[in-house]
Amino acid sequence: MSPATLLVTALVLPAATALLVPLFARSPNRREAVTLLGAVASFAAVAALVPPVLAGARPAVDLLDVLPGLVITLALEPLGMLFAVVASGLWIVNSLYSIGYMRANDEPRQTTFYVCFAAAIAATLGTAFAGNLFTLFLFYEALTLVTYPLVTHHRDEEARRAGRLYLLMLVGGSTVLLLPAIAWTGIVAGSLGFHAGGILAGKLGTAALALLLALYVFGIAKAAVMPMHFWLPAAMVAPTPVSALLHAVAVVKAGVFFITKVIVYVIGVDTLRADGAGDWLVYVASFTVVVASLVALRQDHLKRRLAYSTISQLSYVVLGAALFNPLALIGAALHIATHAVAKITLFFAAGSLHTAGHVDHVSEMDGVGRRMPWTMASFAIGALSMIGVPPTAGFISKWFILAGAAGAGQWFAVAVIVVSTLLNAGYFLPPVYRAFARAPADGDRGDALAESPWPMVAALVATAIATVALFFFPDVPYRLAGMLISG
Amino acid sequence: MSGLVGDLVAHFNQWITVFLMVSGLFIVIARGNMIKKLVGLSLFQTSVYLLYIAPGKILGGTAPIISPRFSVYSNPLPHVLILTAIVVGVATLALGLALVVRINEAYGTIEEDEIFEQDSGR
Amino acid sequence: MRLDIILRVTTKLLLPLMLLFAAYVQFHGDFGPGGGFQAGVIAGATFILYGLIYGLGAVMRVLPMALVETLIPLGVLIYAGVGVFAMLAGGNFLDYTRLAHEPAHGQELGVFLVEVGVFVTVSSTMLAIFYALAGRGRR
Amino acid sequence: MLLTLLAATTIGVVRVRNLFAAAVLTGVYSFLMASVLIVLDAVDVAMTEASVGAGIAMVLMLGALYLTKTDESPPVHTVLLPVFVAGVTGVALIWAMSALPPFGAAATPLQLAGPDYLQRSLAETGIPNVVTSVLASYRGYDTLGETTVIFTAGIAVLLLLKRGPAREGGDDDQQPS
Amino acid sequence: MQQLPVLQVVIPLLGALLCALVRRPLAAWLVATVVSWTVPVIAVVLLHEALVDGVVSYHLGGWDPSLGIEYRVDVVNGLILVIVSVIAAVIAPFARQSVAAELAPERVAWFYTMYLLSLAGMLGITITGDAFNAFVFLEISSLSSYALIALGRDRRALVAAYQYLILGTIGATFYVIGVGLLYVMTGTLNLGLMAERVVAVETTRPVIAALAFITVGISLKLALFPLHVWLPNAYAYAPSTATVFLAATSTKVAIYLLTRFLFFVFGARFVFGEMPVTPIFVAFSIAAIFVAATVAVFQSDAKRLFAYSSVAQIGYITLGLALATTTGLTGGFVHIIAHALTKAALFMALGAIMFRAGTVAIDDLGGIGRTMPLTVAALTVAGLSLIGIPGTIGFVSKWYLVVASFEAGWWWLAFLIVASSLITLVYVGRVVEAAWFREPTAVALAAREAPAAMLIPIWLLAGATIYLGLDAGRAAGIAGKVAATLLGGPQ
Repeated sequence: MSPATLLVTALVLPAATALLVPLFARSPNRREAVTLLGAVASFAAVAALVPPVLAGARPAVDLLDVLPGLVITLALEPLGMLFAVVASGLWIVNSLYSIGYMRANDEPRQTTFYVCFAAAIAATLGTAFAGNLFTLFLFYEALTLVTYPLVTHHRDEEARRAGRLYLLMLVGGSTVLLLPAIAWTGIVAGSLGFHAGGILAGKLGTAALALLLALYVFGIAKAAVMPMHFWLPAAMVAPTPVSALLHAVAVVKAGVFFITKVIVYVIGVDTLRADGAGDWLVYVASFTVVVASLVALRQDHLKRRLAYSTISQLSYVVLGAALFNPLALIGAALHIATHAVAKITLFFAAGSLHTAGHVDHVSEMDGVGRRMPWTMASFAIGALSMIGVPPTAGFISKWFILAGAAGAGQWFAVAVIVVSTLLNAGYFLPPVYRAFARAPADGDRGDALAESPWPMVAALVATAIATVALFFFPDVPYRLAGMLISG
Repeated sequence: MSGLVGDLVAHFNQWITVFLMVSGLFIVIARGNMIKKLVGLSLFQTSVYLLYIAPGKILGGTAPIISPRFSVYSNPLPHVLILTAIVVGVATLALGLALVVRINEAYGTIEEDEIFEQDSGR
Repeated sequence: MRLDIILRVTTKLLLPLMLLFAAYVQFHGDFGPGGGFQAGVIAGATFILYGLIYGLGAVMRVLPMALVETLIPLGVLIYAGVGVFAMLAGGNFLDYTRLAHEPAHGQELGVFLVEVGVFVTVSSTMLAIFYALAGRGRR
Repeated sequence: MLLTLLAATTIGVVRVRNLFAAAVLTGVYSFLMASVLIVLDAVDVAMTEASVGAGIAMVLMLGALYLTKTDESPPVHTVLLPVFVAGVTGVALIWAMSALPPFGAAATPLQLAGPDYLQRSLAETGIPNVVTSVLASYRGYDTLGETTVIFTAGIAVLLLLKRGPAREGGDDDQQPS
Repeated sequence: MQQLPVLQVVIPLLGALLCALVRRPLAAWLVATVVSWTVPVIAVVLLHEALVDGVVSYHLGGWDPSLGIEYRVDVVNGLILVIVSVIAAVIAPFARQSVAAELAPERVAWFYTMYLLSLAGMLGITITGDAFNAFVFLEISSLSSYALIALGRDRRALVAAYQYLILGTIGATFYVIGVGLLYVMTGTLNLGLMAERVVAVETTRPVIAALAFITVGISLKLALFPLHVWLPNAYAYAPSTATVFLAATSTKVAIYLLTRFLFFVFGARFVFGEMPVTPIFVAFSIAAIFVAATVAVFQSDAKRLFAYSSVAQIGYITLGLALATTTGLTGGFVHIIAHALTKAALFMALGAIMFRAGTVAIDDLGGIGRTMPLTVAALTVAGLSLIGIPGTIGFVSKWYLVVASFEAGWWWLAFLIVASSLITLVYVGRVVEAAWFREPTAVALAAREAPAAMLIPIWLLAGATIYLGLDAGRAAGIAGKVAATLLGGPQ
């Protein structure tokens, strides 16, 4: 198959899965088999695209002209490739995990869950493959809408409230800030396409450029740059696989991916470096990094703690992009991948704790490591990667960002990274320590505790291994990220 | 009629026309009684007739029925338009009254505020 | 209605005259003031008067509700029919010149026919509304 | 002067509380209007206005009043808005109409640019009453529409007032909810 | 073939007469269906002819326009004709069961009479080239709509119809006054001739007053905020079929008439160049968009909620007109299409729910997505289009409006437009969330999926909102031509 056809196939497969799943609503086994099959197939299609892209191919397809100037186009470039690989790859493990989790907690409306999940992946791949701002916006919105039912999965008042906040902040941001930004870009640049070096060079004054960048950064609420982050912790009410989807696989990554695309391909790194219209972004990102970590320190509820850690980690990507420096940019791109695998491991672990014995709070984790060795070992690996300790993936991306900051002479950024690393250690080591060092909480609940169903364990161990593997074999993502700056 | 009187008439009938329209409109908006509103409405519509007919008049002219005895006639077109307008007016009135009758049966009153009370009361 | 002999007699005398007047207004519309609408009103009023004096039942025997309900659309149908006929005759809608060999005659014919249509609809509508109101009255 | 009487009647209509009186006054109003129209050479219109205003409208009103109630309760809400709206409308009209061509003049756009029905009517339609010819032929389509309006109103009134055979004396299917 | 313009109006008229003559529910419905499926064909042909050779003119009674009445189809009213008649065609199959369920049998035939009359009236207003003829057909459509509304089950329908009658008549009378002034100044009623002659006298007081009276009068009919007070109750309490038809078409026709006068008769240069029309309209449109939408959020009855939403949506259209630029007008007319399709789909879905569940109170609709998934899905799709989510036609019109405001240098307006879609999100969200994400109420559980005769039309419309949203070139193309025609002035 030609790369172009592969591109479309990779997009169609998850969508088709979403349509097929409801046909097997009656028998869960077939339903989940379909899901897994779809996941594997899509990953295969995406993976098959990697070699040509590395070889320099840039497949592109025009799907249809909505309006003169508004064309739905798919065009693959390194960053999108990286994102697509991560998303479709993690979909497999996530499906595996979901099967265990949804059954163990006998959740309702599982068919709806799998349908929306597949649809969400389709939308994510759409954002990854998007060939212009309009297409990107289209799939970005679609992603919001198909994940909304997942967030409100439990249908109770709390879930509905979270859902409303989710919709209002994401759609609100994208319509009120992002859409005008896109329209403005279109009018100024006369195009909505992506081009290496940006399409706005010398078209706008510093102030206007700063405003435009701000519209993008805050309009893309999925990136959860403070103060657009409130939806994220609220969305924690959803079942754990959904949280994993939101935090690791799809939603938030789509956000930072969007921002990076805008900085690299729309406004242009050089343009921004030249007139300091984007310097403020460093400080905003840094603020988010530090403050989110501080908040995370004080969360006892494990998933909430992870949520705030996500907010902080996302701003690493934004920070990396905002340094307008090649190394940092590579770091940002890599961090999308490394954070993904690590964070999904952590969520899987949290979910497994919940399934095993409703251990939802850090304070309840004393000694669980003895009873659930696999889970907690993986958790530890994930935590290390978050902190950025070798031999885990997190180290690499963080290192590049740090090096970039130093290279750009952004000592403030350097300081922020160092501080936040300490903070990360501050809120990720305690649970690990409690789990292994402390004596188990006496009482029936502690004794009842045992490992979760095998699909969950398998999934989380796999991601943990991936986290380590990425440290030793970062070659492919590195080369993709490298292409990002070489253009 | 002399030109002077003509001018007087001109402005006089304009003032009257406007007065009729305005008072009709006033009744419609100010009164709460549904039948009274309709009365006002038909006054309002009727007064418009003058606006059309008056300009069609030529001093010294006669009704636009061709006959060898006359040479100057008033313009027939406004008459036609107003004939239509009259019909439309009475048709509206009929429908309005029918509605009022039904409302009276459903609410036992034809005063707007009382009706709104009943509806908001639930 | 009380039996009021004078009233009844005068009405008896009046009714034909009114109908005659209606007919005059109808057909003289071309030459003097008047036409289908005015005639229709007069005719309608005549029957209403009859109904008021001799009671609803009396009129309804002469012109039952069902008939009136058919007459209302029928009048418009006559009017529109003339238009359609003109179209079939190769002219535009309501182009009366096509109705006869000689344009002016066609015009007169057309005008006459549509006035009839107007008459039918107007008179029957008035009567129908009267019936409806009166029927409403009988509680 | 007729117009003055018209105005007087109108004031009467505005003031009177008894609806019967109001209805009758509108009848008077129509007659006056009709005579004004005759003065203005609009004989057809006058005839129609008389038959409709003093005829149909009266019958309808009295019929309706017979079925409802005849006294209007004093208005409770403020008259500020109506006065304002009516006032603005009036001012606008005066402002506009005082700039219209003088009354009765022959040299107005209306008379000059207006179609020359008077010349052609007899030749083209053989109808001396130009009003009739314009009504039924030149603008016959308007009159078709007019007849349709009557038809519409007639059916509409029947829809509202005619009792269904099923629910003789019932409240039709309008239940107070 | 050249008789098509008049047939466009006469066929529904004859259909109405036929319905009144046969008096049998089923037969009447058949007549209505045949008529509603014929008119769109004619309309499409006319629009095509207008696109090809500019203007299609038809002389009624064979008289010259200066003497008689002219029918005149150009791209602008060609488009409106298509919209109105297509909506009518889609409603026809839906109507049978819905009407049968909501009306007493002996009224059904007359209901269709009224329905066809109001259809004929609207088509007549749209197609005519004569100011007074427009008034006559305006009254036909109005009187029949009053009757249609008054047939609602709830007694409040009567009051709603009465209020509509009063305000509608005032509006019509204002219109007549305006036309009268124009007639006195120009000596003609033909819109084309008026347009030519008004230029000479456009600065005179009667003409300016005429502009004011006509604008106010028609604004009453198109429910431009704050002249909208009649609309919410009228739509809320009318029978479902009537609501679908009126909500989708009547305001659009009024908007067309206003456009015809502002851009064609008076001329854009005079109206928007020398009169302060733009600021006034922008102000009222913005007020409509925000106030009405906010009121909609707090409605407890879904029909009423979407009725208020209509007032808000009309705001977008008038906004597009007020900008009086090619992009703005294109946006406005795309939104006319968008709103016609979307609202028809929404109210039809509500009609189907009314048919199955007997209520459209939001609290009763909790979880009805469980029992009527297809209907609620269509409702959701239409809702997305109402919000203006990309991929729906609602997005296309918003996009044009935003771009237009940027072009006009009014970035604040662009922000207001996009911000307003948040309020839309909130009220659409209320209904959708209730229907999908609440535990089913007793009513919801008792309901069944709507019959195919209703589902197919609903999905046709919902699908159209998506299709035209993705392949927006068509709609936008025609709307663009319309804009060009309007700004080109009388041709």
